[in-house]
Amino acid sequence: MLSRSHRIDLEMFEGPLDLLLFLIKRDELNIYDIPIAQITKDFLGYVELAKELKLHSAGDFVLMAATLMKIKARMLLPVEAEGDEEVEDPRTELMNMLLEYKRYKEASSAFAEMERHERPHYYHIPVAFSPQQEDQTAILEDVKLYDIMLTFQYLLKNFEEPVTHAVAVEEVTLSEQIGFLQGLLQSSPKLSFANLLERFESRLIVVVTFLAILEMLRNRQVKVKQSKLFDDLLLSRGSKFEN
Amino acid sequence: MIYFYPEGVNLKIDESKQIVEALLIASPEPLTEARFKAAMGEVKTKAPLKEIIDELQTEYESSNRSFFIKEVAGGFQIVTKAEYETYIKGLFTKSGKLRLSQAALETLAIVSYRQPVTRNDIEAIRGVSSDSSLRTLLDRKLLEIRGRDEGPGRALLYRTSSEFLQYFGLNSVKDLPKLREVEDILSEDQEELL
Amino acid sequence: MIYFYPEGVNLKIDESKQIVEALLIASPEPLTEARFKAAMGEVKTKAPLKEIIDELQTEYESSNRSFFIKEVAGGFQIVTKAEYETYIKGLFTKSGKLRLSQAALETLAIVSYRQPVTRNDIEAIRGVSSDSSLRTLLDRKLLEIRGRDEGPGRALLYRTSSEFLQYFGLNSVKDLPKLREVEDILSEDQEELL
Repeated sequence: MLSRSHRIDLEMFEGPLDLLLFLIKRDELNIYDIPIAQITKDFLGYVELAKELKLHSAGDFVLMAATLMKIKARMLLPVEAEGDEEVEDPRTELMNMLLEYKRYKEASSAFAEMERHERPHYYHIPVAFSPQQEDQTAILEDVKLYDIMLTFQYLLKNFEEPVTHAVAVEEVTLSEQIGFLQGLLQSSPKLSFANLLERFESRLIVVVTFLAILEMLRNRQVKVKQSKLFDDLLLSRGSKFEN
Repeated sequence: MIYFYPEGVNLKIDESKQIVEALLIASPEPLTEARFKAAMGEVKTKAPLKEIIDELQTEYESSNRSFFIKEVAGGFQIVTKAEYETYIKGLFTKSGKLRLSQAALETLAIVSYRQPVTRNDIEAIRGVSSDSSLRTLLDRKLLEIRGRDEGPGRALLYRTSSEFLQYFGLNSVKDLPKLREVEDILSEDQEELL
Repeated sequence: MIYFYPEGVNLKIDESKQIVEALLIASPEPLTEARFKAAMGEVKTKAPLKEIIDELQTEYESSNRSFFIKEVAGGFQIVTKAEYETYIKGLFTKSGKLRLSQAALETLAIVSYRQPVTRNDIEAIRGVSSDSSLRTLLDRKLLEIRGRDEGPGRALLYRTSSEFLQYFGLNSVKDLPKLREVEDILSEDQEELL
């Protein structure tokens, strides 16, 4: 488990990429050659924390954890060298994401610097800049499409029947996914996590499945085994597995 | 002209004069004496506010500035001299920038999302008469009248103009942000994945 | 210093200088050269706008005004000098000049270099949901919605506004600090490792 100081850290990170960049820097890792197993292990600890802290971005951390697991699993597969074709390192995409994010993170500190520089200056805004106001109500400075949206939304809320909110269709729930995993474990005693993830197209299902596993781990419905470096997660029935 | 003050006093007056000026320039509303005092906090002015203002006033006059400090009911504010009004009006009428009252904005929002609509439709949602906002929006060419309602009254139908689309960089009315998208951005407690 | 101009010319320059100053004082946003011209209409300036502005600038400096003319967002606007911040702050409530969060700054950085972008583009780079920073930035008018993506989803497109330029004191997006190339970051990383 992670210490208290880690807790404080986590809220400072802007998301999973930010956290990964931190881990890479802290452990002086080579971004060209990220030791996926090691970083995944560290990362998972933070994911647990993100959930505990009910961080807004917990879902994004879970998704990244799933991505790391996928990379890890793919690195295990024997490389089938077909002719002269270069086989891409499964980590390349992650590396590119990290570098791309880093560019903008760096730029954002330049923005913070510009902000700091401009803060003390106040623009002159004339007290009554419009010669004759058309009526007594305030004149909006500069109308944007966003203002029109906001206004319409406001009007609907106030002058009409309450709008029925279009709730996003729930594709799958946590308990459904727990049931699904239980079903799979009934029929086969061992499940590969990487294979499991390959089945799912939707980001939401991946996330929910991952959470289901964590939930089942906590209730000891599953056991998760990992034989050290570069290993896939293997799920099997836990001591409290319900038939 | 050069005045000889005991050094300390001179500095103080000068400093507070500049602060008073900065406050006047930065404030979007007239400043009362109380608000000057509150903002200046520690700075003790050696002269009463009115004197400082007068001094600024004299400087503006002698250096031929086109603005002065006006005392209004609520306090002091910087305003332009009357002779420049014609140009300033030109700034607002010829600017191409959109400036609408809340009433006009509401009317525009309803027409954008519900077009074509009649005046009655608009007033039913807003709950108040919308004649003058409709007129403003027609004047500014943001709205146009297109045909009549099928209903018994054969009321005029309003819709947004092509200038409206152009101003907001839209290809067609269909490109307006959908209400669902608005809710996405606006929902405070976004649906958590957990 | 006194310059000797033929009388007519001198008057003309002086007059247009005063008009330019009045327009600056009356405008709630940066004034572009085009807007100056439109507002001034018939008045022919004998000197280019930039020269007139420079002349005003010199006058403000020599008479120790607490403001100056800033070239920003493609235009000119009057701003207070930095040293009066402490006092001016007192005029505004806390919400007046809230600093942007790291999340908002990252989102802004992505939009400003990549614009126009969709919300998905932003989230793909940040790796984290960016709803609430988008909302903050729209509320503060630093971003605006501009049309829709051509792609199948027809997602809303975001871009930076002229308030964005003002906020960061930029004249145009071209003045943004250059985004570092991935290769530079990589080679620096490798050096650090050695």
